[in-house]
Amino acid sequence: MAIETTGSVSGVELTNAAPTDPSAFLIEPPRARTKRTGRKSRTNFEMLAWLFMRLSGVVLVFLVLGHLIIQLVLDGGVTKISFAFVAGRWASPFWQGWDLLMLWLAMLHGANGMRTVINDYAERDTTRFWLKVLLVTATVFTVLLGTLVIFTFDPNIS
Amino acid sequence: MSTPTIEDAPQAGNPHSAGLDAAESGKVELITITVRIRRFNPEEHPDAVWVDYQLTVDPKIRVLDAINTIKWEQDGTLTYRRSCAHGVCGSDAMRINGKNRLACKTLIKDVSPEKPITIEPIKGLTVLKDLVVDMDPFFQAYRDVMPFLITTGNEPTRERIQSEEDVQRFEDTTKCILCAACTTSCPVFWNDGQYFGPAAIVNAHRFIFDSRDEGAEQRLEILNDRDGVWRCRTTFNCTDACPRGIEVTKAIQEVKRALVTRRF
Amino acid sequence: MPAGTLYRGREGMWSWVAHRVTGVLIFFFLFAHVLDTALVRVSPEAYNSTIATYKTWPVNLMEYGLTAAILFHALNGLRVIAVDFWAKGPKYQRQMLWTVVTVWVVLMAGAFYPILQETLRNWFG
Amino acid sequence: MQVHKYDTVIVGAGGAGMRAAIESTKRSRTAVLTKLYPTRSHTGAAQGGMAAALANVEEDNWEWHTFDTVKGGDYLVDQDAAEILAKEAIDAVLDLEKMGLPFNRTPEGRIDQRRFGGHTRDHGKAAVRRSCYAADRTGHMILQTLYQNCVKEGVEFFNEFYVLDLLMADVDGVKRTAGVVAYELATGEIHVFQAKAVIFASGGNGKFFKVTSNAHTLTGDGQAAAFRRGLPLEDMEFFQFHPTGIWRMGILLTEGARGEGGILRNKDGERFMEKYAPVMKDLASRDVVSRAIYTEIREGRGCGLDGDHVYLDLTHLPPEQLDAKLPDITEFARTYLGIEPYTDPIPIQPTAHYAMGGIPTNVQGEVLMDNDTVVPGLYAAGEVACVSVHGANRLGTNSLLDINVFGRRAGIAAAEYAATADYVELPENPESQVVEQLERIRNGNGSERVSDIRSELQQSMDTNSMVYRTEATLKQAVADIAALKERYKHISVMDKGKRFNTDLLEAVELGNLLDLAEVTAVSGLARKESRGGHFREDYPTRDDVNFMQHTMAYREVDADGNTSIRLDYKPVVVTRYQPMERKY
Ligand SMILES: Cc1cc2nc3c(=O)[nH]c(=O)nc-3n(C[C@H](O)[C@H](O)[C@H](O)COP(=O)(O)OP(=O)(O)OC[C@H]3O[C@@H](n4cnc5c(N)ncnc54)[C@H](O)[C@@H]3O)c2cc1C
Ligand code: HEM
Ligand code: SF4
Ligand code: F3S
Ligand code: FES
Repeated sequence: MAIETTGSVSGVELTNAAPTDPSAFLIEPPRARTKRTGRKSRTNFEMLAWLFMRLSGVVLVFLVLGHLIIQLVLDGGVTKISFAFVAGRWASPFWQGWDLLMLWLAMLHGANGMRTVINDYAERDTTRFWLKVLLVTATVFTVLLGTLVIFTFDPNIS
Repeated sequence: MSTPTIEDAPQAGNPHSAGLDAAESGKVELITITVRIRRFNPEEHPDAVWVDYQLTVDPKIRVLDAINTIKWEQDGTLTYRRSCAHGVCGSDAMRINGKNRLACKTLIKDVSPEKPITIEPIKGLTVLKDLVVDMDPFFQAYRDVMPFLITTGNEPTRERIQSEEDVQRFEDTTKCILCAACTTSCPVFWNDGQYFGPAAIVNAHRFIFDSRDEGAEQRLEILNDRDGVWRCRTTFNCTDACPRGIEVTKAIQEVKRALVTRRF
Repeated sequence: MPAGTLYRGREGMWSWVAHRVTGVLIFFFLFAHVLDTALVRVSPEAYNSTIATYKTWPVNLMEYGLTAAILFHALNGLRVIAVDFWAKGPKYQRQMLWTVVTVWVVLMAGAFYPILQETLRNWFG
Repeated sequence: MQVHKYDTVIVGAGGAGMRAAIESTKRSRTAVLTKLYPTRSHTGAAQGGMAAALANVEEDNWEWHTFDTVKGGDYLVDQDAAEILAKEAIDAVLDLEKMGLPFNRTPEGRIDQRRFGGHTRDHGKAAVRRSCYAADRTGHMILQTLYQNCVKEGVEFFNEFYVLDLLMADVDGVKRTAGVVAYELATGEIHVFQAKAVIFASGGNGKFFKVTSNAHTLTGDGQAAAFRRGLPLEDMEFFQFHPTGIWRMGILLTEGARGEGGILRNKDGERFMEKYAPVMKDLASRDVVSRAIYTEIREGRGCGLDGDHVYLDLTHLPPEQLDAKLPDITEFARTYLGIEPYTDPIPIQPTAHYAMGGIPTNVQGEVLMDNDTVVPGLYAAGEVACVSVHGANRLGTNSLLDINVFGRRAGIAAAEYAATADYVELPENPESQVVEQLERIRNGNGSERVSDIRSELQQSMDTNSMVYRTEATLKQAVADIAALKERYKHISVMDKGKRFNTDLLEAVELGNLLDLAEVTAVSGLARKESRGGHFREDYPTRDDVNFMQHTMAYREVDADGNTSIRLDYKPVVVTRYQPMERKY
């Protein structure tokens, strides 16, 4: 159990008696950390993701808080929001750009955050995998849909 | 630093502070405490159970002393690890009143003895019996970061020269006693034991920032892994738990920044 | 089997729990929000009628909650970034958290009327 | 039962064991068996430093160091060994530095050195800075550094394996080493390790005292195993009492505290060491200081309500210096006494600290079965061994040195021996003695409790075999131990299981402590003189005519199976320094 071997165990005459303890009766953590020789990712994906969370976070502070102030606080709060209000805003490329950037950053930031959460809590590899498939699908769908809406918005639709 | 020579006149009757008087009075007001221990012995029962022990003790003793008293006088089957009894060997990390601590560095009076004192094994490692957990995954993560000095070229005949400032750069993380209090306080580690954990990172830090070492690049690469430093969510549980007062989170952040600056 | 006790983490742990919960919450909201906004491509009526439900008091209250979540997440996110990039960040993380909480409380108090004015007017005239 | 086969087996993963392992792993297939995870060995508790005449901060040389070691040991030191110790000290420190040990540095970036008790320039002229240190956690750094290098070298560890027996076999009339028997704590399984060479590095046995700086686990298992197999134990009556243990707890406050300028004071605030050691004062050797403290206490100048301790005063030192050089011990004072060493003196009393005696070896680390015959294949190093470089009293910082110098030597010697030697056939049922011992304890249903016997043993040793001893107290100790040994036959343990049965192991360890305490008391009773750590009030002077020799204690078993201790003596190796009166 507590034998620390680094090389291969070339133990001679290991008369391995049957283990004396019912190992089924251990209180085990979800997944024990195993010997991880030679598993190196050699990519910077995790680091870039980490950096992205921080960079996007900083930008989002302005975008999201600005958005909230405009939508919920300034002249009349939610009450003012209507098709016409949206139409008015998206007439300007500035607001189009704002919302587009916000959409992309927030979705990517949120999706990456959700990825972390899934990695943390999903216990089995298959569960992880399917949850991530779901996450990616939902994210791609939302981002594309949102982008489409912003660009193809037609104030004269009826 | 030079050692001042002191030939000062004897200070007749040192001024005594209240703290010293209290420490010296030797006056012992015994109190009765309840120690509630999460026991688990798979040879007898597949489930863990909470067991209460009552004992009368001097509140200034260590929690470890209380546990020893239980083992020696009430229940010899109680199992835990201990050795040095003064916080330098790292054997007796356990969860006392919900927090990771060393039982030998925690005094009864400091863990609200008026209520039952709960004691559980540290979290996230396989519990083998009572407070004894399987330390192998913990040491495996430690070994994985190459915790030894890596140098190239010929060894000097005398010592390597290193300034005191360069020593100070990593001094904090050399204090680690591998007690696992930090790693097993980390919420990320509890989720799945795959995260390297703060202790391994602390020990990597100890070498990455040692001016004599030339293996920083390799160690950083290892910690750049999916289960490396990037999993840390800065929850500071490790820093709060470290009995050696190591600024664990700070060390982790320094490793993260070293990884970032290395690339850009 | 009697469970172990809850780990008694301190500010750092609880702020992280809150950050995670708010993050997930916002993500799901954002998802819904993009969908409802997409209704502008369907017709003004469809959009306006959905938005109308936003103006009812339960949704209005949720909106306030959502703002609280976003605001906490944003402020604490800045704290996390400071911990990451400012050498003294880890040392002052606790003070920064209390600052975050204070600013958050102040801002949420400030946003109380503007966001909930509709509901408040309906209720109290 | 499992059988393993290794060239070299090392028992113990403290400083000595791991230093040996680093050498022997490079040269032979080595297994290290340790009852604790390596980094939990008590070497990690050492604080003050490691001596070496590096002369980094002031003039110094190994010859002075040799002299100090001999004088510190009250001339009971084998001088050839002391010379090796002092000479190889320099490389031992440099090797550790090269392995990565973060020593404190001088402004030039060299290894810094500080003063320590008994270390002098030019044969006692003044205190010299000889101790290389890393704050007040030198032992911790040594232990960590050695473990790190074991990881690097790929040393095979068997953690939480208790070695309980030494296997020897007669080959053509010569007793040779066959291996060891170990008990795996996790499973309760017995493992037999067949080995060509075995190195004992299992540390000290201070746990038979109550007030001690030693860990719960320092129970002398190695000494006891060798002793039971008929090997002698040398100089066991010499036990060092460190002057500054935390009052009543025994937790050590390093001598480095006095090296940094700390002062011992009695209840009148008087710096009493000036009376006892006019030159070295607080930095006289440990036996001298410990006796001085007890003299103060006995003469009514002790502090506190019971007048049973004195003060270690650090209050005049700048807080920055305390933080930089003595962070851990000041923290101990805060944690365990609740006092602030910046402003308050620390209550201290002498604490049982170090066994000068142990398994006799020569300078290669080879174990001796009598005054000069080597046991082929058996080695010992560290506190378990007696080379003897410490004689009657060890100088501070010489033990960390000892474990490195002689750990290395033993590692090399054992591996080289293993390279040429053959395995010795294991005896029939090699595990029988251990199995029988364990079963007896496990199945015992007597009414005696291990902890009661242990605490009575500790109490008796503290009362009768401490700093001051007399015929009467030692006789009392012998009698107490005999009675306790009788009671030990009727113990029972509560835990009958296999997995992590520490209850059982504590009982085994108590058996070892009883045996070793007996040897200590019996050896002390016979030594009718005062020398170093052994002070007899009834014979207060050193007697070089009769006792300038090492005690060798053997276990004798008569036809009826009764055991007794036979004492023999071995001459001291004297090369350069003739015994002189010892003054500090
Ligand atoms: C508090 C303190 C402070 C000290 N400070 C200093 C100092 O400043 N300078 C100095 O020079 N010296 C100092 N010393 C002395 C010195 O530290 C020790 O003598 C030395 O470290 C002993 O090392 P070791 O390797 O022989 O034994 P240890 O480090 O005690 O190691 C013993 C090893 O043996 C193993 N073991 C024991 N029994 C068994 C068994 N039955 N089966 C398997 N394995 C077993 C243990 O697991 C452990 O790994 C100090 C000692 C103490 C107690
Ligand atoms: C408003 C400005 C925002 C800032 C400053 C910000 C900042 C951060 C930061 C720094 C992290 C990383 C935390 C860590 O690594 O421990 C993070 C995580 C996260 N964020 Fe944001 N964020 C913002 C907005 C958002 C939005 C709009 C969403 C949702 C779409 C979101 C969802 C998440 C999620 C799900 C996580 C992962 C939480 C975790 O792993 O514990 N964030 N945020
Ligand atoms: S960093 Fe602190 S808590 Fe973690 S293992 Fe080291 S000493 Fe223990
Ligand atoms: S507890 Fe864990 S999340 Fe990071 S700050 Fe410490 S490693
Ligand atoms: S027993 Fe050594 S750290 Fe607590």
